[in-house]
Amino acid sequence: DDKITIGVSYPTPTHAWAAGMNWHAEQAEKRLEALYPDVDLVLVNSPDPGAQASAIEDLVSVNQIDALVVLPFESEPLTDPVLNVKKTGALITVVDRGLSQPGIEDIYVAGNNPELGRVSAQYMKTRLKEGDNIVVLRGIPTLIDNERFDAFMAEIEGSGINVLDHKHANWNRDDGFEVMQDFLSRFPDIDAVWAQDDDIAIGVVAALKQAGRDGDGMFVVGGAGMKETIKSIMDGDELIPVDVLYPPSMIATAMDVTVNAFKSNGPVAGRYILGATLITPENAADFYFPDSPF
Amino acid sequence: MAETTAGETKNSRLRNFDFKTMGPAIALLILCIIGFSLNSAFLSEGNITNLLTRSAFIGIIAVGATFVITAGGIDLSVGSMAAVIAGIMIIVMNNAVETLGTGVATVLLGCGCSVILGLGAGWVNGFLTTKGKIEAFIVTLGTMGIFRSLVTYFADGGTLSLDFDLRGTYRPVYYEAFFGLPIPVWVFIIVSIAGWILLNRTAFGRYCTAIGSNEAVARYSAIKVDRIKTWTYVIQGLCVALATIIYVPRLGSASSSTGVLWELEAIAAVIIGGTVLKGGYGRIGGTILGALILTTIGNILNFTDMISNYLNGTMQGLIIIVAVWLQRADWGRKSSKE
Amino acid sequence: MAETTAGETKNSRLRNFDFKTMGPAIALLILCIIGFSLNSAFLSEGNITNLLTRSAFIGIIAVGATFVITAGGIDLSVGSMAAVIAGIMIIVMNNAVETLGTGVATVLLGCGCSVILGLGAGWVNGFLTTKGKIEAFIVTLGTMGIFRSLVTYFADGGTLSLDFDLRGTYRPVYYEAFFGLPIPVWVFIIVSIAGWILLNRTAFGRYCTAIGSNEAVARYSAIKVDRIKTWTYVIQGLCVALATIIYVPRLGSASSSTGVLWELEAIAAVIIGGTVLKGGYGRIGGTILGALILTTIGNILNFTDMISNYLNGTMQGLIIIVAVWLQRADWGRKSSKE
Amino acid sequence: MLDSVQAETPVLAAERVSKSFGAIPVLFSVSFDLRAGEVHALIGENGAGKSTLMKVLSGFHPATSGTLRVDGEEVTLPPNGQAEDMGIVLIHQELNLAEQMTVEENIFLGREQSRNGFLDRAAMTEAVRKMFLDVGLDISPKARISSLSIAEKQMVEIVKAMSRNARVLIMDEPTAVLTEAETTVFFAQVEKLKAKGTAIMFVSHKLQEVQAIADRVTILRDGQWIATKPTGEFTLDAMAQMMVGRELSDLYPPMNEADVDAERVLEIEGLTTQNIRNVSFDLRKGEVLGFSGLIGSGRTEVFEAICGLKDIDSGVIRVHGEEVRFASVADARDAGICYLTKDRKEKGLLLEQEMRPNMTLLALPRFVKGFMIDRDAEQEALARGIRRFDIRARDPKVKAGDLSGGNQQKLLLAKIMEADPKIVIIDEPTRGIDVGTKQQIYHFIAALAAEGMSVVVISSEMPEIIGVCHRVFVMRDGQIMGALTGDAINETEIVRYAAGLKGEKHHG
Ligand SMILES: Nc1ncnc2c1ncn2[C@@H]1O[C@H](COP(=O)(O)OP(=O)(O)OP(=O)(O)O)[C@@H](O)[C@H]1O
Ligand SMILES: Nc1ncnc2c1ncn2[C@@H]1O[C@H](COP(=O)(O)OP(=O)(O)OP(=O)(O)O)[C@@H](O)[C@H]1O
Ligand SMILES: [Mg+2]
Ligand SMILES: [Mg+2]
Repeated sequence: DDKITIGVSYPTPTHAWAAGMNWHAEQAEKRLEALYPDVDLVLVNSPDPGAQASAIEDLVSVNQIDALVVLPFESEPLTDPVLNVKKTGALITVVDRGLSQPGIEDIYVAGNNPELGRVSAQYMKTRLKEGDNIVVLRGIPTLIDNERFDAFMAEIEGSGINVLDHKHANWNRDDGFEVMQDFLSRFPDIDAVWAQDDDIAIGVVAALKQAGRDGDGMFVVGGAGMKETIKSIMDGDELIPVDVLYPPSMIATAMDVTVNAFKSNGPVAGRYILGATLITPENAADFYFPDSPF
Repeated sequence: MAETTAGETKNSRLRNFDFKTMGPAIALLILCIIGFSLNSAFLSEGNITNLLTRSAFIGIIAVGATFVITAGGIDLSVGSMAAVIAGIMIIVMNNAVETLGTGVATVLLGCGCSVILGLGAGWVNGFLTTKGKIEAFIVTLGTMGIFRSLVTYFADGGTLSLDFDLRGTYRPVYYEAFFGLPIPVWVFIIVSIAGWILLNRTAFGRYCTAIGSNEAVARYSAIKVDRIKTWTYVIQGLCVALATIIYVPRLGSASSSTGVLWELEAIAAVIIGGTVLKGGYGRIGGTILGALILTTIGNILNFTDMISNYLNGTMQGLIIIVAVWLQRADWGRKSSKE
Repeated sequence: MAETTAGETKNSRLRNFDFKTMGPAIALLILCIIGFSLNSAFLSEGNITNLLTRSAFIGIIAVGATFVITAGGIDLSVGSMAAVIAGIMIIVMNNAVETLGTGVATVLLGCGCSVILGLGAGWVNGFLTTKGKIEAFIVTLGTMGIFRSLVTYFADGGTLSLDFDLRGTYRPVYYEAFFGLPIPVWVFIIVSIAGWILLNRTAFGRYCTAIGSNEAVARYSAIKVDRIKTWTYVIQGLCVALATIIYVPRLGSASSSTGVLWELEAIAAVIIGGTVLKGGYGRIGGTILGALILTTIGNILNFTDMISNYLNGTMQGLIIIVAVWLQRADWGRKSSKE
Repeated sequence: MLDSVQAETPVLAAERVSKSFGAIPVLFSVSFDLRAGEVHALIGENGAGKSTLMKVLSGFHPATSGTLRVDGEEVTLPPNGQAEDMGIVLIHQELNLAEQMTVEENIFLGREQSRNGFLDRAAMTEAVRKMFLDVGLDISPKARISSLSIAEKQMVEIVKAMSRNARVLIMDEPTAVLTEAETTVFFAQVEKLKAKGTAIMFVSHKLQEVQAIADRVTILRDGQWIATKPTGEFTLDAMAQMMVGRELSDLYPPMNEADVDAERVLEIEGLTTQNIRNVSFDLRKGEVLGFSGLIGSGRTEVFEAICGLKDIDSGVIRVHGEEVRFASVADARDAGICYLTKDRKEKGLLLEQEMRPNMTLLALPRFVKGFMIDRDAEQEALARGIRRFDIRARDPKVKAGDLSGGNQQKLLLAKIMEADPKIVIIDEPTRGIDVGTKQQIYHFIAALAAEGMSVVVISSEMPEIIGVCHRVFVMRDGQIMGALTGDAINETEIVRYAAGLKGEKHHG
């Protein structure tokens, strides 16, 4: 039959950002399937790289997809499975995390992880002076976390700002809370916190408030663009003055572009890199989507 | 897994026994000394309070797990159960805000809801294990998956957050202190005492031990084995519900990552405390120390940057093994022949 | 957890027994029918091949777990062990490329390295359990944390990837077929047969059963209990190594998320297959069916979008419970008294 | 023959062996020797140290002091049954089989026959089949141990030990759970081994057996060596007296006449379960009712069914005239009916627990004061039980599993009596009990009946049934074959019913 089947594969949402991504994917599926009756989008999510490889195999063997939109759990392990899909002649769109081998994907849509770290550090430098202390709460040990962290540290380097310590808080509120509690017990003088992620930031703020150390111009920088965070930036919160964008809607963008590749006449292949914009009270309104779960 | 208790002579058992009882306490003491020597802030009031409060979650759940394990069962679903209870509790409370307002009534409704869910979930585990005659491991592995995916479903993969105004009402349950101790610690203390009495001083506790030792003997001794076993899961569910009630006000949210691996932590606390995994011998006191040990390990690792972050798990694993080895090994006597 | 086998009369046990043996097969059959009715492509050659190949990892590991569990132990470290072995294997092979080139020699070196690591890791688990007299649950919970964090450390928090050229050499081990079956399936078949023979047709298998059944009896029969138990962990390690050897060419990389939860899957496969968690009764055939059942559940869920993705876990949990219940429940006779 | 044997050096000898468990001494400087081709019996009261001595002699326990000699040479025996390699085999008093494994697997455990590295299962199965044929045992080598009755398990143990071609065979109460018929078969095997020159050491509380089979007898009392003499130099009474250390009066109490008009406290009509068919009988107040029959005839199942331990297919149970169906042992207990299992290890006692929790487990609700267990009352109960049943534990905190076999049995009796039953069913009441205590137990049963309690005694020991019961039912193949009263209660009659030579389905 002449129906266009497009598989969309991404990790099972286990935190808010991914849930936002999932929400955007589902919205895009509904929108695109309504718009083009001959397009069928099949969304699958997987809890680990192996399962994602299996799911991609199943998309080929069962759904016989014409195109694959994939947000790889990790780059390396999924390179081969995606390459196999490529060999069936399907169009490949890769989202967010690049594959480890160039040239497999026809379309690439991504956020910018090093940029996120760099922008965060640049903001720190504008607010802090030499000799000020910050602590860093990192995500789950992964390439993404490394890219963000390394870029952040490179940017901070030489500014005279002390990074007292960095611990993994796994993009998780509970861990953010506990790690921050311990940082607070350990370091009497902290001027700012880079939490890297809005979920961690929520835990950090709770710990700060509990310890009563949320005054004195202390501030927290998260990341990703959670709607609650953006709202509080709009409201002029002192504790979380800014946020760095890492849009979960990138999957929808990728789906749009992929469908377009079948529907439009012009060439759509290429790379679409979304910026890591610094969200401040001035521009926050532009990034505020109250209906999204994230 | 209870190999150390088999085939030993009485004498060695008696001597071991004391060590077994003291073992977890000594391990905790050593940890505290290490923590203090790394950073004297370890023994600051604030840190001790944090430590105790954090232990409360795992500790309360582990008290329930002590009953299940003593009676020869196992419950892998507790972490997911906590997550789903927290999720439903938040949904219920958020919905009740319109009718009941943001006062204590809504919070009480949420707590009641949590207790009912805990009892119900525990009962389901118990029922499937006893009447369904399915291995506890399978039943609770299954419900673990079910609960976990339900909370993901309710939260749409993201996070369920408590109504902001309600959070103000509920917050003190986690953050306020009462006679110098945070409320979660009080709950932990009360649950521990109640658990200790129940296990060591009541017929129910005796029955749990008997069932874990030898189910046939228990049946021939007029013990309603299925009923008692079901009760252990119900108690476990209740403990999870209580832990959830003090967990929710902390950050006011629940997500699919809430309570991940709590089951392993709870079981580890129980076993570190000296309870025998195959059943028949349970120690609430040990369980509490086990929970404190586990929390302290995490706390200490946050207090030092000597160790690569990536190796936290290695340290944790090593410390757990060494802590248990310290209490299991035969000190001061030649090891019994294989 | 083995309550169904205790205290029954001879007659009912015999009847149950047949059902127990057939149970997993019937459960698998029902699953296949469901899969086929959802989508006829389920029984396509491609899908069947995918299914079998995927089952190979968990299946091979579960064969090892059958020995450990039959002898009354448990190994929670297998998933992390697979990750760390994969990681070290990749590092070794990448480094060997300079001297040995990207040919078969390097791959063989990697495989040899994997086997040695597997045997070594298994031996450590066994040694700590038997000579250290620490509960298997604690030992392997500890090594689970250690292995997991080591692979994170080696990968510096990211991913270790196999040299690209080497991947070409190694790739066929996963992707090529041999007499119509992919190589992983052949390995699975060979491991299964070897495991079956070892458990059912050698003295070693009997010793495992005897130790799991009653350690004192085994010891009194002059069986070297500690040595046999250690061997079960070593076998488990070897199985993990073999699974890793066929896993690495599939994804060509290892990271801290490799093999997460494989331990639970492997144990679940073993228990679904009819092996008793408390030891003393093991069935390799059942284990293999158990592994197939688990993989099929995941496969079927990828076949339909009737169910919200978030509820996959719910379906999985339900199916596991029902599959086991089908084989455990007493069909055609009144249940024996509690 | 005796003379020629005496000249040789003993195959196995203990010289001034002492053994303590921790601070608690159990054996005091005991000497013992065992010669090729003799049966040397060891007798003594429960807790005298017989099992302990046997374990020392076979390497399972190291002696605290003293020397062991094998063929005259001083040795230290290897632990954990490895002495088997030296030809010394022990049958433990407590059954020592892996329950989930098959008969064949158990018999060959630890010395499997292999061919090319693989088990030669056919050969082993065949060997087992042949051994069973020799001893006239009808068990499939493929049967699982858990499906066998206790007596069958014991026979498997015996066959297992015999199959090891031991030079020294040490048997701890092998006949305690056997019926006379099986004992006869067993003794025939012992004679064969003896003729082959095997040295056999053997414990029994059945003194007639000792007299029948043993060449020499050694008596232990309270861990002390009392005497070793050729069997011929003892009378039964002398043995009993030297064991117990006092004169023993009549073993059986005088039987007071049963009141035929007394109330029927228990009436069973047409009870049918998986293994029993249409069993009907009644029990009167103050009566001692015996249940006899061959092993596996279904006596146990009748009473397990009544007490809610087995499913009932059909039938009526009336207690004090009221129809009941107990869903659980607790219901039966609350109605005043208690069943004492014959399987003290698997169903009777928590071997890992101390005496106190074991003692009160069945009657625990009676020890609950308010919400908690009244530990003082428990302690009193323990003291009471120890006094009443003469439980001898040198250390009151000893685990039930470390009590001597006979004392475990007494603890079990005490446990049942704590529930204060109106109707008590005792399955094999004196299994493994010494003569002195046996006498006490028989008197105790008579006293219970005299007080108006009703007692059911299930026993494979014919003299016991004859000695204490007012009425006797004989079962065969799941059915009651006949009822005997008064003078009709004698061995010939019982055997004729039990063997199916007499009687048809008996109703009521
Ligand atoms: N492992 C042990 N630990 C402590 N005490 C023990 C142990 N084994 C035996 N005893 C004690 O040693 C004493 C002698 O026990 P033993 O089993 O030798 O008696 P026995 O003569 O075989 O009695 P029975 O006729 O009842 O079997 C008992 O008081 C018993 O409680
Ligand atoms: N024909 C049979 N088939 C299967 N199981 C049987 C059969 N007969 C008896 N059994 C089982 O074997 C066990 C022994 O039977 P039971 O205990 O009722 O006999 P008994 O007369 O008390 O013999 P024993 O002297 O062994 O105590 C019981 O659990 C019973 O259910
Ligand atoms: Mg669709
Ligand atoms: Mg004895």
